Amino acid sequence: MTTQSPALLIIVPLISAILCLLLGLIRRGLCYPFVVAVLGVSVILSFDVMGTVLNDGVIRYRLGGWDPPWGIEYMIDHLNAFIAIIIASISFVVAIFSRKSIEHELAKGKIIYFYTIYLLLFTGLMGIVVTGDVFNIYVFLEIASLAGYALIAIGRDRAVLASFEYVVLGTVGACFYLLGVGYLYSVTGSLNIMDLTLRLPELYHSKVILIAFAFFMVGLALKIALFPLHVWLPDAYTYAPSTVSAMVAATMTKVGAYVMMRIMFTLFEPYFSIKLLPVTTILGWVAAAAMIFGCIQALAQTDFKRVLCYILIAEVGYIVLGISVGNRAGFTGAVLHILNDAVMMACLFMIAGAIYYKTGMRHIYEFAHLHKKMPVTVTCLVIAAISVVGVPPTCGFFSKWYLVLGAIDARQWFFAFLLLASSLMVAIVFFKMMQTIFFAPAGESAHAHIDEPHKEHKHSRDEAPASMMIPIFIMVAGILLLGIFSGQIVSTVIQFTVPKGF
Amino acid sequence: MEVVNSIRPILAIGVSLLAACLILLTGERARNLREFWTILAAVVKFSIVMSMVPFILDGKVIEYTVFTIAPGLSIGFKVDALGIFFGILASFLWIITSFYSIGYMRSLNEHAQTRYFACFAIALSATMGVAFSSNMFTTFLFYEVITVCTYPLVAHKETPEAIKGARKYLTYLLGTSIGFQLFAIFMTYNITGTLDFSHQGIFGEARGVVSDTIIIVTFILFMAGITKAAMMPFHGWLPAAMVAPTPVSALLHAVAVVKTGVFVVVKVVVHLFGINLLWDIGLGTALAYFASFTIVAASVIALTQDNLKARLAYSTVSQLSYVILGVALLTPSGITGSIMHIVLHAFGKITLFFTAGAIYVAAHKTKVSELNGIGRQMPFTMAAFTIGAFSMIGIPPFGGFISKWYLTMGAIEANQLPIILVLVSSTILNACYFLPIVYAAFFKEPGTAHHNAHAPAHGVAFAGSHNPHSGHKLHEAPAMMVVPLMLTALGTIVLFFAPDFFLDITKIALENVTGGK
Amino acid sequence: MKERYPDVTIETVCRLLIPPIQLFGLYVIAHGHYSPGGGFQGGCILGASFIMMFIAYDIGEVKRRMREKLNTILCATGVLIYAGIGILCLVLGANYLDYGILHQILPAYPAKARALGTFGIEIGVGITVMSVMISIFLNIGTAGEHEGEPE
Amino acid sequence: MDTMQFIIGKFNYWIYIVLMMIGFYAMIAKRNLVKKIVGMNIFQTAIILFFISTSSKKGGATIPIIQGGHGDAAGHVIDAAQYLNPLPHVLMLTAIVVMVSTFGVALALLIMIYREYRTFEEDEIYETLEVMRLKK
Amino acid sequence: MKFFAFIVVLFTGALLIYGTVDMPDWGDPGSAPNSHVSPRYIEKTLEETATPNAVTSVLADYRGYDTLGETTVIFTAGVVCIMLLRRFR
Amino acid sequence: MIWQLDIMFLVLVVISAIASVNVKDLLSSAILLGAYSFLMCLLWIEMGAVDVAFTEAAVGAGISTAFFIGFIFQTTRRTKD
Repeated sequence: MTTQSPALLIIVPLISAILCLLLGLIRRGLCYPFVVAVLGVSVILSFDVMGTVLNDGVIRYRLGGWDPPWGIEYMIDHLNAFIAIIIASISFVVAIFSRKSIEHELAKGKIIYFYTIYLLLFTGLMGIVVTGDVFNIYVFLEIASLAGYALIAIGRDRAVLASFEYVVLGTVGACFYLLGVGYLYSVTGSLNIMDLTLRLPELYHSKVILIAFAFFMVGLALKIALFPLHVWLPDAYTYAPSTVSAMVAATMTKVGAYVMMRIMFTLFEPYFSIKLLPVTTILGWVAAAAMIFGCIQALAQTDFKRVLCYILIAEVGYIVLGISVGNRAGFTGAVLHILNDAVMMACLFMIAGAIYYKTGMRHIYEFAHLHKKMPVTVTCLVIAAISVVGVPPTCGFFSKWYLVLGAIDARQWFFAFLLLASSLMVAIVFFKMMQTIFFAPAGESAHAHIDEPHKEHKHSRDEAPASMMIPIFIMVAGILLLGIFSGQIVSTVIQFTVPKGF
Repeated sequence: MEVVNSIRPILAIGVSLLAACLILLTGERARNLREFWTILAAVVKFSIVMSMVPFILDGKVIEYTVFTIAPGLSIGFKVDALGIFFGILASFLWIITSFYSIGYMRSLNEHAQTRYFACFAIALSATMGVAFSSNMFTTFLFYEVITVCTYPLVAHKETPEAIKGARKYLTYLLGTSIGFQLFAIFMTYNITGTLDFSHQGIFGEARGVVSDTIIIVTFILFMAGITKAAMMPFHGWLPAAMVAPTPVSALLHAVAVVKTGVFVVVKVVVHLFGINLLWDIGLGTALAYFASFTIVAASVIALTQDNLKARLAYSTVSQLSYVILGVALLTPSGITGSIMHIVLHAFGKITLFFTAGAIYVAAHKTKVSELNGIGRQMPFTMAAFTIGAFSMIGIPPFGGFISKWYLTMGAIEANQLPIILVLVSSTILNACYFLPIVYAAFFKEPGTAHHNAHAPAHGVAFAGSHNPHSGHKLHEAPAMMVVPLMLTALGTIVLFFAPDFFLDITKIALENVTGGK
Repeated sequence: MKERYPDVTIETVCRLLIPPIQLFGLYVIAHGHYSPGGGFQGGCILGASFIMMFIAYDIGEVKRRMREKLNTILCATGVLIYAGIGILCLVLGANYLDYGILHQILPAYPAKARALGTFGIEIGVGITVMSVMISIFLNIGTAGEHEGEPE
Repeated sequence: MDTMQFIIGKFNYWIYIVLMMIGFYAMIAKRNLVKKIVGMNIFQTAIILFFISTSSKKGGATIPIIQGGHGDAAGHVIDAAQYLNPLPHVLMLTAIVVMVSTFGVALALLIMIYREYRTFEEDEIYETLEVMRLKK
Repeated sequence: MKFFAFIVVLFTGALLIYGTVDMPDWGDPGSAPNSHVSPRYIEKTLEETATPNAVTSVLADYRGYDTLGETTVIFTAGVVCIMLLRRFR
Repeated sequence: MIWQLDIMFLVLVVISAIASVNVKDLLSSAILLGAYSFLMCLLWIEMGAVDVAFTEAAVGAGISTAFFIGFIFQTTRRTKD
């Protein structure tokens, strides 16, 4: 079991996706419990892999029994295993959430296909995370992207248009990535990450490598919606179904950021990415711009999910900033922030979904006196918001802590300042929201829709069903516990993920 | 120094958190039970705090680390003399304020009382947290908790004005503490690798490793960040926060919140930087002059205020700077004075706020100019006001005198004659803005009271009629309110005659700081 | 393409061509080891034959030959065959997709077992590609508006 | 001479790059959504062409199917220089599949867009959206 | 807009062309792709997989996992098209 | 490998790509895209990548074009650029 669990990490969801389709053809109701069960197994598997990595060091699993440069291998170190756990756990929790929400937002016949594609999305993300082969990353990136396009397209309003935009830009990103692979291949002849790591240093001054690196970066920046290339994200994640927003927002960008880390610091050595090229400087400024831009845009929005989208853009900025400062603390912060941000974003988007499910409200100005109707949800919202703002003891603080320390270590005072400034702006965003919820004068929200049915019974308590609340609780508990145990997380896992050159 | 491991600090903090939960669960259905929780928690908290006093008086320190996040970065508690001092003060006054707020809230029949009491309890927890924190990080954490959970209290009325004031409050407090204080914490951690308070100051040990410029910058950032102390450029939130119900102003904005601010200043000055270091660099003097400016300027502004609570607020701004001034003098007497001033000002100012609230409840008056002759309607209240005012000014048989005495001594020890001048002029200014009120209340004829229509209509008046026109009949606030304010007024007198208990603790604190010299 | 083409020429030509095309598709799948081709190309050709049927007759004919549900099941079966062979290797004690181990259950030496395993997955790929091509074309070519049970 | 050598050695790549740029331009500049997809196809194909070109070998190399390989003739030594590099071919088979899958999904999305807006012109779609927004 | 796009495209193209400068010449038999990993595929395909077509052996065996991914992509596309387009009652 | 053919195909490929992007009719665009794919396929055969060429012939020139035409029949062939 243990020796094969890296392979099972992919096989289980992949085969389950197929079986889910077949099961659904027999009985539609079976899909949901099946998906939840499978994702539960995946969570266990990912922890198992993590345990192996912690005990025995890096896992190198040779697929098909071929030796690495010829065959494909999984290369799982602490970083992969960590991200894998995040992906699996988030998918699991969001899957629990999906039941009512999907029944609410989707035609009945589509549910089985939805769950199939959900599992395929998970497979794709997991595949990206565990593999140790640059071309294989591309293949699984495409699986995840195709599934993502489809899941976004089944949303409401302009979802299809947004999804199409995502298709175009996502393909450009993937193509750029593929071009990078091609350029790399044309001078090294290898696709395996470890093999490339050995072969690249002598070529560091080659122009081909330079261009390959640039295209990798631009392609991935498109995929993770880094600031100037973020245009597809807000629409896509806003109009997607709530479940999908929660899943995709929490995992897709994180996986992209992971690949970015891999390429910058494993495929190329930190020496190349930091010393030889001004990449980190450029990335740092771009990330800083992303943070500020995301927060400012978030301030201007009224649609709750759109606010979250722009905050997500800012959070991507945080992660990239952590990568780009190029020191231990910064990198730790980036990795920790991947975890925290995944949990926070999943939580917030699920809360948005729960509110939408129960009241049909999407805009913040409609939320007045929501706490009387859904007190528990609002409490969770408050905790998640506090975490996003970065108030201790929630988890959001600790990643920012390391990020700021990293920025200060790198003597980038301005970045440190921007980090704090953007936290403040996020605080204003959520503060506005809270003010509407708790203190809106009675009837202020009436200017939106005066005679909607939910107005009548708005003071009677009416929470979302348990299948939605339990995942939210799990995530809120996660926010608090990850905050408390972030020291342990850093000392047991994250400190080993820091690349050697730091 | 002996270290005792005990979870008592956590209990002291947790009890009111628990109370908050119970209050929320009980809700509006059983009001008596809900308020019983508040009072029970207050009493329990006070007794827990008091149970720690013997250790402190023995020269021991109670420590408890909850968990460690990174080396030098943990959430932990350490009860030393300074902390216990502040803890006793806050938890004792909470008991009194609890009674007072019950009277206040019920007489005015306020809405959302559950939220009010719950937030109050959380705020007290956080205050304890700040008092007992063993490092800058824990301090910061609870500091933010105070800010966030007092926001609903300030915005309690939910009128546009209240929300605007509350927003200003939050903007100032969160903005500066994240923008400056957190930044300073980061720099501190980056420079020294730890945030734990040490009695000699952690920067003192890092001296020589980093340049003085960086230390100065960090210090300034800290000072700018600790806005809760309402130092002059960042004082604006305090008058704005006066839209809150009076008990909130009384306990939080005269004691808990603002005192947390000055308490953090004291801690930063003596435990983070260390007296010796500041003395060497000369930052103390700069801070002292800075505080002096605040003292005078705020007093002058207070003179111009007609709203009673606003006048009290500016008075608070001015008085808080006394504390900072005392610490900034960096002399034993100065520090004693400032620590004593924390408690003495607290008793005095809480009395004054309580009276303001009582006047509002009984007569619905908020302006100074309307108070003519009110002393005849509300003799007990106004007597307490007078005592409080005298204590503020620093007239001998009242507590305020002691701290001013020590402060003056400190200034003399530090050879800072201008500071003495400041103290004197401020005393005169204090008299100028308090005594007219007293005079008007007792000796002026009541004018045309145009607020009688708003007099409380639900028959809670303590004694007397609903007709303020008669002017001579007693028209006090409910006993629930008058008794607490009498108690605190009494407290100021008692403290003048028996300050030994607090002075003992102060002495221990001083020994810790100066290394027993 | 909504109404049926009344053109007898197209119908006849297609009727003549479809069987050889399908046969060729099978040949391409099967002969992938020795000549250009393999599961993917063969699957495409098989799919193309059904598309041709769609063009020559109408959607009803295609659905009569290949019911939609069957198509979906085939679509899943192909991947299942592929992954299943991998699992088989796993069960037999080797790494995932390591067909060499199949010599334990096949009458062949390891290299030959690999070839046979490869052949198995080519079939899987072929099935999937064929049915996916049919399903995409059915849905795009009719904008999803065709009659009948969707499941 | 060196320049000539250089151009002869590299001009193939340049034409691929020109192709890519045509596709890329269509993707980002064309206002018609279908044209974007056409551009996407061209872009991807050009990348595939680029990959294939990395496998090319001058000097008489043939297609990567081992001659005389029929019937278990494992044993005789095979010279790698005689055959083309199969790896890029394999990668590009995968890439083609990805390409056609993306193409199919994109077309499906376009049909959904057409159902809703009855046009593929970006500006007309935005006009419709604006009208819808104002109506609301 | 179109002009801006044109600039972006030209810039990208220029970057790509700049990158080709250090690339091995077209069809160079000694280039890295031709000499590093791939020779083994050609030399050992018969011996190790009994498949003369090296492309097939690499596709389905050496890099079989890629092909599994590829098949999954196709499968995904099929399911996606059904889900997006098929009208359900 | 015959370099004349090589050059010819390359030029034709570029021409058909430009034409397919610029032609003001989607059906023509589809057909030109098919032609482009087929030329590409010839180019690959000429380069020796027979498998890829086979696939491209089946997919790019065959199935893709069929998809595209079916799609255009379902929607519209109108385009402004």
